[in-house]
Amino acid sequence: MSFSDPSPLSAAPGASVRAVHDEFHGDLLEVSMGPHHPSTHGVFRMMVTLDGETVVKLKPVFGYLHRNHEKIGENTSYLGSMPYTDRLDYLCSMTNNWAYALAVEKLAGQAVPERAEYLRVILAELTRLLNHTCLAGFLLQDCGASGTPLMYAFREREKILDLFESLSGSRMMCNYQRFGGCRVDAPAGWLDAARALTDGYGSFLDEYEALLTGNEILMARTQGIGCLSAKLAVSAGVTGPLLRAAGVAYDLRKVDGYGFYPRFDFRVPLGAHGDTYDRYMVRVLEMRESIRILQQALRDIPAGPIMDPKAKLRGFRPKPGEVYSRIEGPKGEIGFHLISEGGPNPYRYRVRPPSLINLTILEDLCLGHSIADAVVILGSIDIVLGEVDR
Amino acid sequence: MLGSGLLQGLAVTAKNFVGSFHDPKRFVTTQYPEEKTRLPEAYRNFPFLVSENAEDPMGTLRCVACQICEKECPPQCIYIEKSKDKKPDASGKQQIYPAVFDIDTAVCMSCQICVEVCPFDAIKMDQVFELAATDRFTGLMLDRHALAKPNSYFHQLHPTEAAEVDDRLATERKAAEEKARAAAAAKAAAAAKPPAVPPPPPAVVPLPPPVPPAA
Amino acid sequence: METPDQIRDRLLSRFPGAAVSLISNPGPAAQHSLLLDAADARAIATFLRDDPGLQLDFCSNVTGVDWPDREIVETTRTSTPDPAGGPAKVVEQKTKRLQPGCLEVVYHLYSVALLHGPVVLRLRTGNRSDQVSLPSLTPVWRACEFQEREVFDLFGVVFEGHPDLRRILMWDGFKDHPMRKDYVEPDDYEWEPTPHGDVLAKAKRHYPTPAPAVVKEEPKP
Amino acid sequence: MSAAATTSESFLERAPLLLRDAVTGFLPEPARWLANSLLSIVAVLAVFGLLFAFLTLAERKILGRVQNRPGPNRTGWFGLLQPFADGIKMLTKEDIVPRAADQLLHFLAPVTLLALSILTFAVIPYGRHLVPVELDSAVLYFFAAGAATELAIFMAGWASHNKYALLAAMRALAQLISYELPLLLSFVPVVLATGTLSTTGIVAAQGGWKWHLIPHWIVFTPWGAAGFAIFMVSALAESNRSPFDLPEAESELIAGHLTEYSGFKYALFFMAEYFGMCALSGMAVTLFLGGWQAPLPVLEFIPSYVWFAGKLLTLLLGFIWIRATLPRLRIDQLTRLAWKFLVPLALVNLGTAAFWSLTSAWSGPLQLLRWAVALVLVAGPFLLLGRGLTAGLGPRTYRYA
Repeated sequence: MSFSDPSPLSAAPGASVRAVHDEFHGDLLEVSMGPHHPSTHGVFRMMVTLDGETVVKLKPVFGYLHRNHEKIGENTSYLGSMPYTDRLDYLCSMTNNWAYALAVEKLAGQAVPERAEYLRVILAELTRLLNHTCLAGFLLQDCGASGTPLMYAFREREKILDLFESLSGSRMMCNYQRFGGCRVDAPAGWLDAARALTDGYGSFLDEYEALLTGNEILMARTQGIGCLSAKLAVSAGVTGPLLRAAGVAYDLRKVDGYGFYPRFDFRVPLGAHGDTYDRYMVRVLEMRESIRILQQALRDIPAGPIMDPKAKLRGFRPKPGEVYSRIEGPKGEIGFHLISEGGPNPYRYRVRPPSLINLTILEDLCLGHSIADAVVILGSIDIVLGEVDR
Repeated sequence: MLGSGLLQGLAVTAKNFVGSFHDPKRFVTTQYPEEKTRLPEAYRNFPFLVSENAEDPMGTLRCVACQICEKECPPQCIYIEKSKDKKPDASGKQQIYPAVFDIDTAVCMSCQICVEVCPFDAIKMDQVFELAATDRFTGLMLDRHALAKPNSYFHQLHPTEAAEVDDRLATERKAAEEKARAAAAAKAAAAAKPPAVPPPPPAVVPLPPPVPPAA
Repeated sequence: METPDQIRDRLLSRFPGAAVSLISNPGPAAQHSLLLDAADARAIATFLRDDPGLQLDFCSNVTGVDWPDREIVETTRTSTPDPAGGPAKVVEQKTKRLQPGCLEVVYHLYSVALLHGPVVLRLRTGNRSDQVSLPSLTPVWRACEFQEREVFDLFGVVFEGHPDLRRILMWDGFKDHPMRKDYVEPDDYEWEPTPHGDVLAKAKRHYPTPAPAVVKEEPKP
Repeated sequence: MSAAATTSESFLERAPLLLRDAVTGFLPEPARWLANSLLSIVAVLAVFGLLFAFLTLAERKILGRVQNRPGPNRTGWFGLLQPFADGIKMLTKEDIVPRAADQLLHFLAPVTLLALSILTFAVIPYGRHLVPVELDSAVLYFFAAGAATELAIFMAGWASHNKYALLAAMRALAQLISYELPLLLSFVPVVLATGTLSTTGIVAAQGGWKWHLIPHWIVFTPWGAAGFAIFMVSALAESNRSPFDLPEAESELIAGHLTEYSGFKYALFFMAEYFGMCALSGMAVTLFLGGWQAPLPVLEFIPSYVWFAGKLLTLLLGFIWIRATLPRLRIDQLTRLAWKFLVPLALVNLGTAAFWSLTSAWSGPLQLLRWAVALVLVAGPFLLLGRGLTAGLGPRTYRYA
């Protein structure tokens, strides 16, 4: 006897419609969840076919926030796309900035000063803290908590956003990284504020975990729900905490070693079941590792310039070439594919959106579970519609 | 045991309930219209045009209508028309000035790229965020009169950056003046004419109160 | 990891009839790519995924690139030596050549098992109008499912063998493919009257006269 | 209200009766009965109406404080006028009825729900002399009226002609029927022990103190404590409160059976939910917490209705606290909790209560044995069933790459 019965239906794609259809099993109910549903994280829509409350078919529908980001990128200068990357995954503008800056730097063969690399690592890890904290809050909101975990998460997120604001001038649309460095240096006292935040974050996590991690209702709602196998995860291009929750050790910070990550000592937590609880816990553990990286980076950050002196702000025209560059964003692998023909605008500007590609497996995860679980599974995938729809 | 996790959670919420009455670390709310948080110096919202003199903002705009910001602006919210004539700028040099300089703040996304690309330090970011208009087509379109703010205002908003900019501009101007003087002296020596009178330095204006740009 | 050259050679020996060519990347990133022909693409992709030396099990990124028809002006210089011993006479001859356009689909592959990559695959359609179908690689990598749909939606490449090829970002009734270079925006949007001349002119066309109740979508000419 | 107020009691204790007599005393006898009844109704509605208003405010305030924010504080002093502002807002909002809805049922559902939940207030003894209707089978009446509210919720879900509302209606039926059973089973031992179905009788049976210290409340017996816990969990479910707020599960079903309701009908649903919560808490106080009895003899000078109100508010705050903390269960887990955990527990509890009343004569070392056996009978099934319920769940350890 347990809270979570094994799913009665096979989760193979294609086996999505119930075979039995007789007088004992009534009609299927087709529900269009979204785009204005409280827990579809924006304007996401799921066409769900229900047998009772069990999901037998689920088709994600999106594009309600589509603005053709890539076309805009092709019609704007390299620099002009930078503020637009803030608006992809609007919770994680710093990592989006970094991914784009890194791609352009690879395209143009630019170097980045040491202090800027450290700042980038610090900002990326702060972003990871911010994103994972928010995710835990949203996930619990999807589980039906009355806002309490979300409010605690937002209370802490606010502190990180204040840091971003005093550094970049904006809380969410940071537009901070530049090709060859960062825009401005950290103001006086900023690093100390970041240290204070980092040191206090662990105790917040402890309290947060006391509220949630041992909670029987949360465990009943998430353990054994939406199991993702490692094989499917890799094949479906799932990245980030989802992939690691499925037990695959693939963290680009370790694999590609971009930035200065090889200089820091941190571990990559792995899940064993690939279920919603693992996805939640892997993120919590990742936050603890992020705190370690932050402590090291804030300890070691050197003084020096933050911008490559050779970097050009105006009239930036990389030589013809092509690059695909990726970093480990909080939601997964965020990549930029750029083709330059020597002009001021990229010929092709492509964003690899982790949120969108992680949604590939949504139906596989939800089949056979109830509609309440579908909402929680969607929450655990962690999407931001600004990135899914672009 | 069943329920221990739930009790633990209840203890956490009880702690927060009590904590919100005495612990400012937990109770972080700012009662907005009455209290305001201090904006960090780096905070940016919408651009404004720097003028040297508060008395005559249109006459002392640093902007020379080079249109770089118009070209670089990602959402294309800036519209500039160059003047037909030239006016002396703050250092007395004859310059083209913007006959029209409009920023559509409904379109502007506060990215600061115009500020970064401006070679004349003529456009900077404002910190006024309480902008509301009943008509988005007119109320949010700011023309150069609404956009012009004196340099002293810039000093108020971003003291560090403004001091740097002033230093840089002063050295640039000095260099330019010396060059002009040398050229003039050379010319005078050549033509045996009296040298031109150097232009007066910009007047120091008292700090005016910040004015919201929205009309 | 093997270099793209080695991979190409191995592919050519494994698939003797296939046309695999190396496209070099002149940029500093030097991510060279392999151009496959459509007929063997899926077999080669499966091989790349399953080959123990490569194990490219993770298809990170799928994207399209539109290459419209281009007129390429080639200048050939012929210098004829002056028999009189003076400076050589240089004759510049300009030839115009029409490079036919195509739609290109680029796959960036990595290996999660062996932690290497990227291997870049490219597929090209015959032209941009009627021969726009390519084999879908979704059966090889599930990751291509949404991304190929996106390429279909935005570029108009038809993927054969894709399980669920529908528009993904644009709505179902939409006609054109917005990411193509020659895409013309239909004039049916709510324009913000920004001060820019052309936009303002457009805005004035739409405001203050109310927009017509039924907005007709203008197909691309 | 019972008329037998003796003059030996304090003035405050008699104050409500004196007030009533002052209003209706001049009327002839038959009319006086009618007037007294009407007065009781008015008093109950006024008190609980106000309680509802301020309970919504208190809930928002407490939720706010738990979440480290101030809660509503703009309308009036500390936001005290917020409920009235909300009421005006609800009244002035447009009442939207979907075209496809069953107009009559759509209208009737909130009315029925509210009427039925008000009916339950009739038999709760609010004080020594304050029980609106003396019924011999008051407890049965209470649960009958309470159970009928399910009909109204189903009515709302069905009549809305909305898929979410329909799902919510089905959930509500499953949930409420499942939880009727543990709810009823949990108070049967009380009836067994007190030998009466009358609420005043049950409260009277809990009077007195042991060693002038421990009140004879039922909650202070092992089976009473277990019964109280079962009753409160079932009451949470019966009143659709978090973590059992499945019918209106906001994150899944938008607003469940309330999806198609707006304006004052929506407010009526809310009112009914809070009335249900108050009534069930009031019944819990009556059955387990000694009703209006003071906890200590020295505190008896405080009027009985104040004690009742205090206990009621404590329970209501508990409801709010739980809501602020816990996430929601899934419908199958919810019904499983009822059928496989609470119902067996309540049945065992019935046996424990029987054992307890059979051994009431035991004293000395036998008294200790009696406590030990009863505690084992309560804790054993709880641990066993609880282990079964959480089988396969638990904290995990994680490895690192």
